Amino acid sequence: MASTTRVGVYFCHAGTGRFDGIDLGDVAAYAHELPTVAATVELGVRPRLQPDRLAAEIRQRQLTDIVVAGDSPGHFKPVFTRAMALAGGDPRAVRLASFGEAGANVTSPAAVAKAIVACAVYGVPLGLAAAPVRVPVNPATLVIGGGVAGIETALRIAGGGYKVYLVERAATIGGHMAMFDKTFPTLDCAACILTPKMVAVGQHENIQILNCAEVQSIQGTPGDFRVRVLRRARRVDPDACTACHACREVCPVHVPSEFDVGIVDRKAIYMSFPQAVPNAYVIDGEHCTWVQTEGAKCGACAKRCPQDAIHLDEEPRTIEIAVGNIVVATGYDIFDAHRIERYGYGRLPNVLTALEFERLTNASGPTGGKIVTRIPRLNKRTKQEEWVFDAEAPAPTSVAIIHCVGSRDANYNSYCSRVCCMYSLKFAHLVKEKLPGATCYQFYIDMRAFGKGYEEFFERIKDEGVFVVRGRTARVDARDGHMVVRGEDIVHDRIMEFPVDMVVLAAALQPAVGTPRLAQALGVSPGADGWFTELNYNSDPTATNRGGIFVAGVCQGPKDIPDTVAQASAVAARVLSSVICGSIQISRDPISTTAVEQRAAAMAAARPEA
Amino acid sequence: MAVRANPHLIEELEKYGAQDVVKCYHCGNCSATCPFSGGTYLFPRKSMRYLQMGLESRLRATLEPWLCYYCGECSDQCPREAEPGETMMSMRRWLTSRYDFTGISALFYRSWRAELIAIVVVALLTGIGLTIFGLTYGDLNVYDGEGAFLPAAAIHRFDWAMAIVLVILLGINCVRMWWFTVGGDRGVRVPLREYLKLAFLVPLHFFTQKRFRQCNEKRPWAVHLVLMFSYLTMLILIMFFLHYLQDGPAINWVAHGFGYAAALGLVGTAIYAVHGRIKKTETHYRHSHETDWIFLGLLALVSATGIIQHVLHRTGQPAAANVLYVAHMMGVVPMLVLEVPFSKWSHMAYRPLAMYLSALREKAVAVESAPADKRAAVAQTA
Amino acid sequence: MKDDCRIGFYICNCGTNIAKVVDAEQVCERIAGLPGVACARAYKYMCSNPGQEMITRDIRERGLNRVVVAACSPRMHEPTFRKALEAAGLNPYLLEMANIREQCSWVHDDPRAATAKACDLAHAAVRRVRYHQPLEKVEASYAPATLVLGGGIAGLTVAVELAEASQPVYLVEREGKLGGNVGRADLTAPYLDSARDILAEKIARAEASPKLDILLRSELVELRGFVGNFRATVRTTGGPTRDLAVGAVVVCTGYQEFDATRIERLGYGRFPDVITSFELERRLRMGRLETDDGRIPRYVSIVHCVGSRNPRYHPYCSRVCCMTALKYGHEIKSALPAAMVTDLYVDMLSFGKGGEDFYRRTSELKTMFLMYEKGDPPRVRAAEPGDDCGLLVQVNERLSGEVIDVPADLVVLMVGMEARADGGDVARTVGISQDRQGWFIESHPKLAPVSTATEGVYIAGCCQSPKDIPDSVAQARAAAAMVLAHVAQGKIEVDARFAEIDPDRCSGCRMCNELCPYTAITFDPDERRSSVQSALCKACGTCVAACPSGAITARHFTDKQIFEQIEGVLAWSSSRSS
Amino acid sequence: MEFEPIIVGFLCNWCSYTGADLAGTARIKHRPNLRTIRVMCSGRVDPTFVLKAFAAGADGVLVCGCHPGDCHYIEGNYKTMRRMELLGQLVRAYGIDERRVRLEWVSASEGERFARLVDEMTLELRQLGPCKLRPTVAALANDFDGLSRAVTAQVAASGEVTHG
Repeated sequence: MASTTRVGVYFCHAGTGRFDGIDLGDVAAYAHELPTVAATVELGVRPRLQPDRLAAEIRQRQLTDIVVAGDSPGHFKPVFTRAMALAGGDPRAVRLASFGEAGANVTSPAAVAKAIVACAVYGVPLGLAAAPVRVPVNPATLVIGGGVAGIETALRIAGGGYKVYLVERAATIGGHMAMFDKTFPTLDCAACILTPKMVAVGQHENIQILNCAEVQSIQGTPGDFRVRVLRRARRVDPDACTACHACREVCPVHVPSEFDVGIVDRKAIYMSFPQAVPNAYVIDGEHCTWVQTEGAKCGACAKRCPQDAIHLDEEPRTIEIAVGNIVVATGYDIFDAHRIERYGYGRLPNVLTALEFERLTNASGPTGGKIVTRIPRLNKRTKQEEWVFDAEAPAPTSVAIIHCVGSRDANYNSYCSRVCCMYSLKFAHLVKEKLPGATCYQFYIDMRAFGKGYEEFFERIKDEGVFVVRGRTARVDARDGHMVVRGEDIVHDRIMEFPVDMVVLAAALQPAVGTPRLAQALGVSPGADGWFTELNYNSDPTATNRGGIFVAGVCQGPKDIPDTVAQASAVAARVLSSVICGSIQISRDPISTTAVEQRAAAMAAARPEA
Repeated sequence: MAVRANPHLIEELEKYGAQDVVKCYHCGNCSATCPFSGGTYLFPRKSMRYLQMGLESRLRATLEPWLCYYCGECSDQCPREAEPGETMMSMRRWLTSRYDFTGISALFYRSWRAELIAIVVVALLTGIGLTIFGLTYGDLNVYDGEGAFLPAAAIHRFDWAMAIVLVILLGINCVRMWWFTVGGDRGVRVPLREYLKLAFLVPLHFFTQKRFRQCNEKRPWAVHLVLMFSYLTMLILIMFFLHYLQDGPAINWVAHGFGYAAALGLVGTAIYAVHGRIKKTETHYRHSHETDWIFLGLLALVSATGIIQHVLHRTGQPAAANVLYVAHMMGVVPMLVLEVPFSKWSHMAYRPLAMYLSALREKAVAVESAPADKRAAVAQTA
Repeated sequence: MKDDCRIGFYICNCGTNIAKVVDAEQVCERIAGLPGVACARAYKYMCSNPGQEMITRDIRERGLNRVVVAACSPRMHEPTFRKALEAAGLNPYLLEMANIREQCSWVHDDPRAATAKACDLAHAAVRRVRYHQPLEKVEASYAPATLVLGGGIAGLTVAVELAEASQPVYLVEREGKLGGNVGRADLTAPYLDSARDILAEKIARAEASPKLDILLRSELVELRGFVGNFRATVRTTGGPTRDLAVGAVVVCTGYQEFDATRIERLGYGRFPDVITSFELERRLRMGRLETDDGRIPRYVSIVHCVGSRNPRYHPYCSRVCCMTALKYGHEIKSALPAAMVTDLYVDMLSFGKGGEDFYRRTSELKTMFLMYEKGDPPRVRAAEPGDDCGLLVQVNERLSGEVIDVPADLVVLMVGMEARADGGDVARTVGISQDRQGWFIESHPKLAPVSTATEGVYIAGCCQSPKDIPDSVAQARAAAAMVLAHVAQGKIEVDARFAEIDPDRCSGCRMCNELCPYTAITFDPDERRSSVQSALCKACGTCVAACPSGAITARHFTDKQIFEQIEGVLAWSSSRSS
Repeated sequence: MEFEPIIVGFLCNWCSYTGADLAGTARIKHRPNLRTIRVMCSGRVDPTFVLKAFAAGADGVLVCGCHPGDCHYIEGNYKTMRRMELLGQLVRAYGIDERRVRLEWVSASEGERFARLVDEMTLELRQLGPCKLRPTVAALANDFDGLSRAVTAQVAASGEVTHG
């Protein structure tokens, strides 16, 4: 019965720093005016609370309900629950008012905080009281990023019969997954999973691929966005190009291939990989002689092209597209392993990052999938000695794989990159499979084999004779012509120091370089680690606090391919749901505290008494 | 038989400065980074493990903390900011308190107030005692020679008396240290021959600190060496040649030369350390226990008063020089009586002793256990 | 033999997956010599864009009218290559695949034998494809309603998602209330949000939605029909049995907890103060975090991987227990500030977003983390008199190499997830398979993580494998996306493979009528002939094999096709052929 | 050189073929003697297929379906089971050792079991040696209708009718 309800509102911060801007005194004063609130107490940051003392207070103030408010108030819920039980009250009458509930970055945090507190006081979920507004939606969707997440989302939405624009920075879609050789734990080839999907995207009548493109600005409101997309000059008409490779042969400029993470060269006119979608060449303007000399020199490719597909003078242009929903699937970049000097990356030629190893072991990679060490060779063009991969070079007799390079490390990225353990195990398997005589060591901290079939895969790798060492490698040194890896083998209580021919660094995943700029353009800020912040970790892991903008895949936080695919499809569900209904739910921000409060009060009154 | 874990030990060690050890998730990076870690002695991680688990008996028997010189590399690289270097430092403090049979050390480390009060009390007693002594047997206006307020010979005798007490206290603690780490361990049996054969290690490490130099970071070793040699020089001068410094008017330039150099070294290193600790310039200066400040404070006080009284004496102001002399002694005595056996300075005995004991232990382990012993194995996988 | 066949043969290297064991060039050569083969080629990745284009170009330029692709399992890429044929204007059913990866190169080491086998399989495919006929897919309507099995977080999410997209949903829950296992938890890791709030909102939205029909205490007893046109029979305890027309079924039946009594040394069931995580959750929710005899515990031990990552029980990781255990670390410290928490783990799997940070903060609460070896769980025994605790947990601690006793007043067992005991019934009813551990099998973990072997039946949440709330929610939405994409189209193309009865040959014996499990065959008493209703037929071919008159043909699995295939596999290798 | 028998396998699409694929994804090595033919359900396996295989030169025939009770088509495999009993008599009538025909249940998760099965059967057939056929049967190899008639006649003669 409402008349006897006496709610105590306790404010306490867990000290995550996310809501420091909110004036708790103001929110407390507001809460105090709510009819059922009997007391408001400000406890500050990370208070040490004693259940018996709180119980005494609850008894003294005759509180029937408690609301714990703040950032992550759940940290204090158990103590209040216990205090409530000790005071003889109903322990279920302890409710949380978490300021993070409406998303991390709202325009009026104080108003939202008040609304959240009001809802908790009435015991009504914010999501119901702050009934979202629905506005008409443009059925077209923009997907930013053409990796596996973007591809999956685009295919699902397009499969429902709706238009999708797929913006990709590179000349081809495919993202990182296209670089991989095999995928854990089934070891089926990445290309076999991805390339058909890429083909499907390329052929789908509802999907328009905008490659070599970047989102510049976004205007409008959810359901009716106007997006300006910069299309960089591709200089090769993808519709005319037949990928006959004639241009490549005449191009004189050598550039380290991004797709092969720099371990081999490509030309200035190139195709990242033979299965690229669109299956056409592209000119790298930054290295093309013709472009750099403004037409004074070279131009050999254009003369050579039998299809007249090459237009060296193509200019970048900006196009504007109108969409109702935007899906961000920008993925990740690899941690720069140079930053950890003691692992010798960049200094020791046979220290590779995971992505480099991935290309090395890839059947379509520079050595045709043979795992070999880098050997010095005289570059005839530059007359300098370079370390190169050559299919005929000696294979490594021992390989060390170092986990958590740049992950789980306060000095670099404190988060776990989630996929490294498994891909490292996969590497070990590939080493054992291709070089049965080679020794392979894994240096790990915690083996995170959590998915379906992963733990079984781990067991299998151990059975294959891979040495799994619990302990992080401290350093890789060059000594007498080979590399020495030093680390503690904790379980066997010893310092391991042994020579290896190859070191693979399981480098962390980091937000893609353009993330902050894109986030600003979208009006959604990334979280502390740089990943996009989801609206609600549990119940809305793909929405952002701005309606109509969704996140899918690794750009929200590291995840493996199955999780990425699931999340990407999940986003498609949200988009499809809105376009099928013809209207989109827009965010609760900015929020009207009074309206929310009134609705919550009405809902509480209408609720049958338990 | 299983060992009992004690979840409360970590709280105890927190008072000694090990606040961050809880964060350690045992990646082993610190142990692999440390050039001293290997073979029988794996640290800091393993010591941190014992600490986290509260295995007090194991921890008391470890020598590892003394093998660490706190170059700070492990702390710099620690992915969890668990400060392994500082944890080792805290463990040295805790071990010092365990070795000390009087319990004074534990009191000091756990309560800086207690230490400060003790220092003030000792200082006051010294001050009052010396003043009474001086006024009774000499003249405030006379610094040296006949009727001196504090004659060198008397101070000399006082110093020696103090030294004997100190050596006894420290000696007992050292024996306890031996018992905890080697003597009382039934798993370790060291033949007497080895005790004698390796005895040279104590003076060797005491004077050269050659292990310290093996740290990747050389500067702390250099600073420490300067401080130690200055201190030793000063100690030798005071214990054996006090009259050369104090008596005038003739100046013995050899003694004075050493004295000035030592004073310069003490003042210089004290300033360096104070500056470092305030600005947190180096990893091992990032965390300062209260006892570190007390130690530095005393060092600065003693150096300053010592220098000033000497200047006053040489510039012909005996009364002022005598007053400063008393003040100087009020610093020196607590420093020697309290700091050396019970606090930070005791490490000058424990550390070389630890080198000696660790060598003994290693020998014993190598002799007794067959190659099967995993502790001894340094993996050399070809 | 058909003489007008122009067959294109393509063999995929699959990177090195196939080519490292099977000599693709040799296969190419031998197949090229077969009658009717117009071209034979090998390529690195047939399924990629250039590979598919190779096929379409050859069809157009060389006038191919049959295609054989020797590559991976047809279960993987048959649809891909069929699309390629369609793109070139060829009927997609004029394709045949030879599975030389999963069933050849991946399972054989000897290149000679594997190549011989690949040749045989390819030969068989070539022989078979000659008798392929162009078939047309049948278009069927797609019922907008969806049946969701299970009212846990995954099921609720699917249901609410679909209902809010204005599609009718039947949410079938076995229990008397919604919420499932999440409803048994108090807070969620790592942000310590209220699980109750998450559910309350979803349930309120579900109850408020006019499109959503919640059927509590109900079970699916039968599912007939096919994608877009299922008939589901749902029985409600104490209520009516309903027959529902649904287009899709989403299975979200979740998991059950591991029975901790199975691991004897943990003492569950023997010591009242050894409790499971769900029991702790209940005590936390009720504010009664006490030992069995009402004392306030001074020491709490949390044991991870109970029943998980243990070859004797379940080999897999239950994925959520580590984070939940860390959450308990926080909760116990909050409710009992003086208690000391010990956390006995194998590997700390705090891998999700915010997970690592949560782990660090839990260790800052002075939780003592102890690592034990997989498969060597700690042993719980009563404390000795005079101890300040009720129990002692003996653990072989790996990070120190010591065997230690940990004092405990309360031992919390992080019981793992296991497939529900009644999962087999559900699987049979809806026609999906289970893996060895009983989890439902998805079509492909990366290509189609929520689809199953039965078109129109999807799986989401923990019934597929253990997962946490965000991952369950994402998967649930992914399943909703699959449904919505079909609903938006309003129709579905049904496989052209079904049985046909030649009325001239049918003797009217009615033997097939009884055999058909889908009652797709009806008998016309006037004509005295049977006929197949193609939409209901699922092409099992049982009737074909049984028809004494040989009047029934299985489209795409005709006798002739299979006979050719049999001859093909044996033509080169049999002991009598050479 | 040792005799290498050739086995023709009829695998149902939903369980056994998937199980065989699983053996592949899990890289469970087994002998390369099996030649797989995919059918939608083991119930589709007509006795004539088996006979045809022997006539065309197979040394053994392996029919795999879902475990009883797990059939994708509800009860197709029960029908196969009954039919295979009959088939046993049939092959005997043609002078073929019954051990050359096997009906086994392999579920989608039993890659391991599938691989073991192939190995077992290969070893057994090695011991049995090459399959020798009576000339009349061998003559049927290329005569589909004749084969069909022969089987039907044999079935009728055995007095057993495939009731569902």
